[in-house]
Amino acid sequence: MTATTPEGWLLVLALTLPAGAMLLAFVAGGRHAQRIALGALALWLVIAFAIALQVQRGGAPLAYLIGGWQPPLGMALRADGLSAAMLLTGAVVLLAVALFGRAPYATPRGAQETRAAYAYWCFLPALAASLAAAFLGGDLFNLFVALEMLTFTALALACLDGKPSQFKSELRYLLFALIGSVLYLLGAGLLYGAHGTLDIALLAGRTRADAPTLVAGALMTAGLIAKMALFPLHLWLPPAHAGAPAAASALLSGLVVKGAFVLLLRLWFWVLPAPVVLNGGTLLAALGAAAILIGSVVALRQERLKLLVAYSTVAQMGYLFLMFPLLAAGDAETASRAWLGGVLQAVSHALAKAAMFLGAGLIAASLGHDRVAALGGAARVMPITVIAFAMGGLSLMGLPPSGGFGAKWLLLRASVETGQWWWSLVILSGGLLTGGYVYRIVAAALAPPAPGCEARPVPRAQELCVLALALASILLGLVPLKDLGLVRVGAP
Amino acid sequence: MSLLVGAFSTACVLAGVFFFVAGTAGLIRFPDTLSRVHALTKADNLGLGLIVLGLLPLAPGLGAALKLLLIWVLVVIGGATAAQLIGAAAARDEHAMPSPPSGGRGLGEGGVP
Amino acid sequence: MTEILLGAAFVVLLSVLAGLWRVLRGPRRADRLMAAQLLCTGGIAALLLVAGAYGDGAILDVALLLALLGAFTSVAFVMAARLVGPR
Amino acid sequence: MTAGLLLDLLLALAVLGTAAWTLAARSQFAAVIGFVVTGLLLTLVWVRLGAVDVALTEAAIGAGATGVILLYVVARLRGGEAEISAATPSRAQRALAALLALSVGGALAYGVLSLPDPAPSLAEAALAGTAPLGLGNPVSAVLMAHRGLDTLLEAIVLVFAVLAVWSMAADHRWGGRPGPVFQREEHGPLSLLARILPPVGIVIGIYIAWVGADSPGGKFQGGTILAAMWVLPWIAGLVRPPSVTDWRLRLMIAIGPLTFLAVGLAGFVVAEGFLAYPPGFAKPLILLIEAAMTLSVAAALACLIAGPPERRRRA
Amino acid sequence: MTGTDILALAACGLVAIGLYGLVAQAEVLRKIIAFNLLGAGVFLLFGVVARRGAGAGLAADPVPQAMVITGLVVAFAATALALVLTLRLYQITGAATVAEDPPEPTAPDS
Repeated sequence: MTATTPEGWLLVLALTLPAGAMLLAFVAGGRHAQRIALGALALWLVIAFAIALQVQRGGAPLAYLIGGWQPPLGMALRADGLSAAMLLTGAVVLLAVALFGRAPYATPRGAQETRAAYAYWCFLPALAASLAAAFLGGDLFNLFVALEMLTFTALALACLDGKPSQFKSELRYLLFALIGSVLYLLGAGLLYGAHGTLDIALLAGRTRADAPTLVAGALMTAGLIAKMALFPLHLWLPPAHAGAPAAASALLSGLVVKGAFVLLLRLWFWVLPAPVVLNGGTLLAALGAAAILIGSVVALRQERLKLLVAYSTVAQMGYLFLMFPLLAAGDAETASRAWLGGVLQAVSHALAKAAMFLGAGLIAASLGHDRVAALGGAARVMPITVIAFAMGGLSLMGLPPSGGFGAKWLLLRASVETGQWWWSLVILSGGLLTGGYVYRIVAAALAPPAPGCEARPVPRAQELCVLALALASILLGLVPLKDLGLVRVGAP
Repeated sequence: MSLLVGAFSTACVLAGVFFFVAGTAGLIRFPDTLSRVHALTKADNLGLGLIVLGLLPLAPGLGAALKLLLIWVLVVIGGATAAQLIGAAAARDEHAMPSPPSGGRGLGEGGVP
Repeated sequence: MTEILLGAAFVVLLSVLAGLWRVLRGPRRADRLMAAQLLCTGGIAALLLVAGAYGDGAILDVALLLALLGAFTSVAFVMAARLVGPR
Repeated sequence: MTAGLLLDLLLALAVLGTAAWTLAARSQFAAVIGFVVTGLLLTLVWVRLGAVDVALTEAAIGAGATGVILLYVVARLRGGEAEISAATPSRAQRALAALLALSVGGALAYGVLSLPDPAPSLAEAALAGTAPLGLGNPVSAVLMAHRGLDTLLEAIVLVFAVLAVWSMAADHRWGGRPGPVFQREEHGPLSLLARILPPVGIVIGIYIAWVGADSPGGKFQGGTILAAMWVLPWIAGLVRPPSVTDWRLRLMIAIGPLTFLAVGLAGFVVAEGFLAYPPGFAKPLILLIEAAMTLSVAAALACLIAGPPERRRRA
Repeated sequence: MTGTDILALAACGLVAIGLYGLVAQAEVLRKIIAFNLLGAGVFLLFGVVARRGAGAGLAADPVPQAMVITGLVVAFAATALALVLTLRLYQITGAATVAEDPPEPTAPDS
C-alpha cells in the first residue's frame, strides 16, 4: 500500500517544472527559450537537492499518488535513495552542460531565432523532464513512456549540428532504441497479464518464477541492455555518441544511458523473483566484464579523441553490471556495499564522462580536429580543460581520491567477500587499461605543439563548466562513505 | 423484431454478401486493370448499400440509422474518387513516358536528382 | 440472427481476402492501389455486420472513421503513386 | 459461437499473411500498401477483442496516419540498388535472424499461453472508478484520471516529436513552411474531394472526440481525423502549412499538454492533489482538457506528417 | 482453443515477423515498417491480455486498452521521427540503408 508522503509534492514538481518549461520554451522560442531553460534547470537543481535532503533526513522513500488513485488502478511517483541520487546527478550535469552551451548555442545578434539554438534550449528541459519521469516513475508502463521521451530527446540533441555524417549513426541508434523499447513493452504486457498490475511495489510482492514472468524478464532485460549498449549490443553507441556535438555527447553518455540502467535495477531487484536474479546476474556480469575488457582495449587503440571517450563509455557501463551477482549472493552488508558501489559508479561516471566529453569537444574546437596523435600543444592553450579531462580520467580509472575509486573499491570488496574473486581481476585490469588510454591522451596533450599547429583559445566560462564537473566527480570520493547513506535508502 | 423485418434484413444482407462475392469474382477474372477497378467499386458499393439497407431496421435508433447512411455515402464518394484516380493512374502507367510524367509534379525540392 | 450476421461477416471477409490476394499480386501498381479501397469497403461491411450482431452502436463509429479515412487514404495513395512516377 | 471462432481464425491468418507479404513485397511502395492492409485487418481484430476504443485508434493512427506518412517518404526515396544489395544480410545472417525471431515468438507464445486463468483484471476497479468522475467510458476514465500521468507525458512526447522533426531541417530552411510543395489542382476528382470531405470530416472528428467521455472515441482518434482533413487539402495544393516559427502554430501544438498540466497543478489547490479533479467538476474539466488536446493532437499529427521545413521563408 | 488464444498466437506471430524484418532487411524504410508490425504484435498482446481480463460487464479490461492507445500514439511519433531521419539521410547522402560504410554523397543538401 503506497501512501503520499508529506514532501511527495516535490516529486510532482521535479517532473512538471521542466516539462512545463519545455512547453513554454517551445512556444516562446528564440532568446526566451534560453532564459526559460536556464531558469528552469537552476530551479530543478534546487528541487533535486531538496528531494535528496528529504530522503536522507527521513531515511525513507518519498511517494506521491497521482490524483490520489491507489495502485494498481492508479500510479505512484516514488523517490528512494537511487532515484534521489540519480536525480541530483542529472540536475548537476544538465545545469553544467546548459551553462557550457551558452556560447555555442546563443541566438546570434540580429537573428530572431536559429534552429540549433532553439532546439537546444527546448530539449534541455525536455531531457530533465524525461530523466525525472525515468527516475521517479513507479509504474512499468509509465517508465516505457519515460524511455521513449529519453530516446526522442537524445536523438534530437545528437542531431543538433545537422552534420550529414551524423544522421546515419543516429538513425542506427534510433532503431536500436526502438527495438529496445518494444521488447521492454512486450515484457510489460506479459507481466500485466500474469499479475494484473505494473506498479513496481505491488509486483515486488506478486511475482513468482513462472513462465510469463521469466519470459517477460528476459525480454525486458534484452530491451534495456540494447539501450544501455551492453556488449555485444554496443556497436551503435560509439559512433552515435562520438559524432554528436560535445554538449549532446556529454548528456548522452553521462545521463541518457543511465535512465535505462535505473529501470534495469528496478526490474531485477524489485520485480523479478530472487532465484532468477541469482542465476541471471552472473550472465549479466559476464557480459559486463567482457564490455569492460573489450571496450577498454578498443578505446586504447582509437585514433580519434571523441571515439576513444565513447568506447570508454562502453567499458564503464560494464562495471554497472558487476553489481548484479554480488548483490544477490552476499549477506546484507556485502549486498549493501555492492549496491552503493554500483550506484556510485553510475553517478561518478555521469559526472566524469560529461566532463571528459565537454573537454574533448573544447579540444576539438580549439585544434580543429580530434586526432589523438596530434593533440600536442593543447595543454598550453587550455590548461584547465586538460586538467579537468585528466581528473575525469582519474575517476574512471578508480584512483583515490575520486568517486570512481569509491565505486570500484566497494565493488572489489564485495566481489572478494562473496568469493567471486574473478570479478576483482576484471575490475583491476579494467582500471589498468583505463589508465593506459587516459595516459595516452594526457601525454599527447602535454607534448609540445607540432610546427604549424594553430590552436584557438576557448572561452574561459566553458572551461570552468568542464572543471566543475570534473571536480564534482573527484569530490564525490572525499565524502565519507557513511554520508552516502542516501543511496541505501529503500535499497533492495 | 417481427418475422417480416427479420426476413427482409436477412435477405438484404445475403444479397449484399452475394455482391461482394461477385465483385471478387470479377476482380479475379477480368483481364485488365481498368475493368477490375470498375468491377470492384461498383459491386462492393452496391453490396455495402444492401447490407446497410438490411441493417437499417435493426438499428437501435435514428442516430444509428443516419450513421449507417452516412457511412455508405462516404464510401461511395471516396470509392468514386479513388476509382477515378486509380483509373487515371493506370492509364498513365499504360503509356509510361520516358521523361517524368505530369504526375511527377509536386515533388518540390526534395533533393532527388 | 447473430450467427447469420457473423457468418455473413465471415463470407464478406473471405471474399475480400480472396480479392486482396489477386490485387496484391499486381502486376501493375494501379492494381495494388485498389487494395486499400477493397479492404476498406469490405472491412466496413464486416464491421457493420459485427455491430449488428452484437447490437453495439460504438462499432458504427469505427466504421464511420474507416469510411472517412478510407477515402482519404485511397486518395493519398494515388497521389503518392504520382509522386513516385510510373514503373 | 462457431461463426465467431471462424472469424477469429480467418482474421488471425489474414493478419499474419499480409504481414509476411509486407516483408516480402518487392517494392517499398507495395510494402506500405501491405502494411496499411494489415492495419485495417487489425482494426477488425480489435473489434473482435472487444476493444472498440483501440480499434478507432488503430484505424486512425496505426493504419491511417502511419500509412500516409510512410507513403510520403517512400514517394521521395529512390533506392540505390547497389547500396541496398551490398547491405542486404547474407543467407546465414538471415537464417540467424529467423532463428532469433522464431525463438522470441516461441518463448512469447509459451508465456502467453501459460498466463493464469482466471486472468487478473482491473475491469471492476476501473468501472468503480469511472462513475465518480461522471464519465461513461472507463477507457477514457483510465486515460484521463487513473493513468492520467501516462496521457500527460504522451501529450508532451508529441511535442518532443514535432520539435525533433523540425530540428532535422537544414539551418537555412529554418522559419520556412514544412513539407514539399504540392501543385494546386483546380479541377478534377481530387480537388472536389478536398473541398467536400473536410467539412464532413471535421464534424465527424469533433463528434468522435466529443463522445469519448461516454462511449468509445476521444481526443487522439478525433484529432487524427482533424489532421487528415487538413492534410487532404494540403495534398491538393489548396492550403499551405504555416511557418514553423509562427507562434500561433506552436501554441496550438502545446495548448493541450499545457492545459492538462495547468489543470493537474490546479488540483493542488482545488482538489486533493496533482491530477485530482474536484468532486462534481471532474467531467467539465476533463472535457476542457480533451478539447485542448484534440486541437493539439490534430496540429501535432499534421506537423509530423508534413515533416521539417523545406522552403525558405519569404522575407 | 478459444478465439482469444488464436489471436494471442497471431500476436506472437506478428512479433516474430516484425523482429525478423527489423533484423534481416537492409533498407531503413523496410526496417521501419517491420518495427511497426512488431509494435502491432506487442499491442495485440496487450489486447489479448485485456480481453482475458473481461469482467464487470466490460468486454475487455480498460487499463491495458488505455496503455495501447498511449502506446500507439508514441509509436506513431517514433515512426515519424525515424522517417524524417531516413528522408534527410537520403536527401543529403543518397543512402537508403544504415550499413557501416557511408557511400559517396550523390546529392548535395539542396
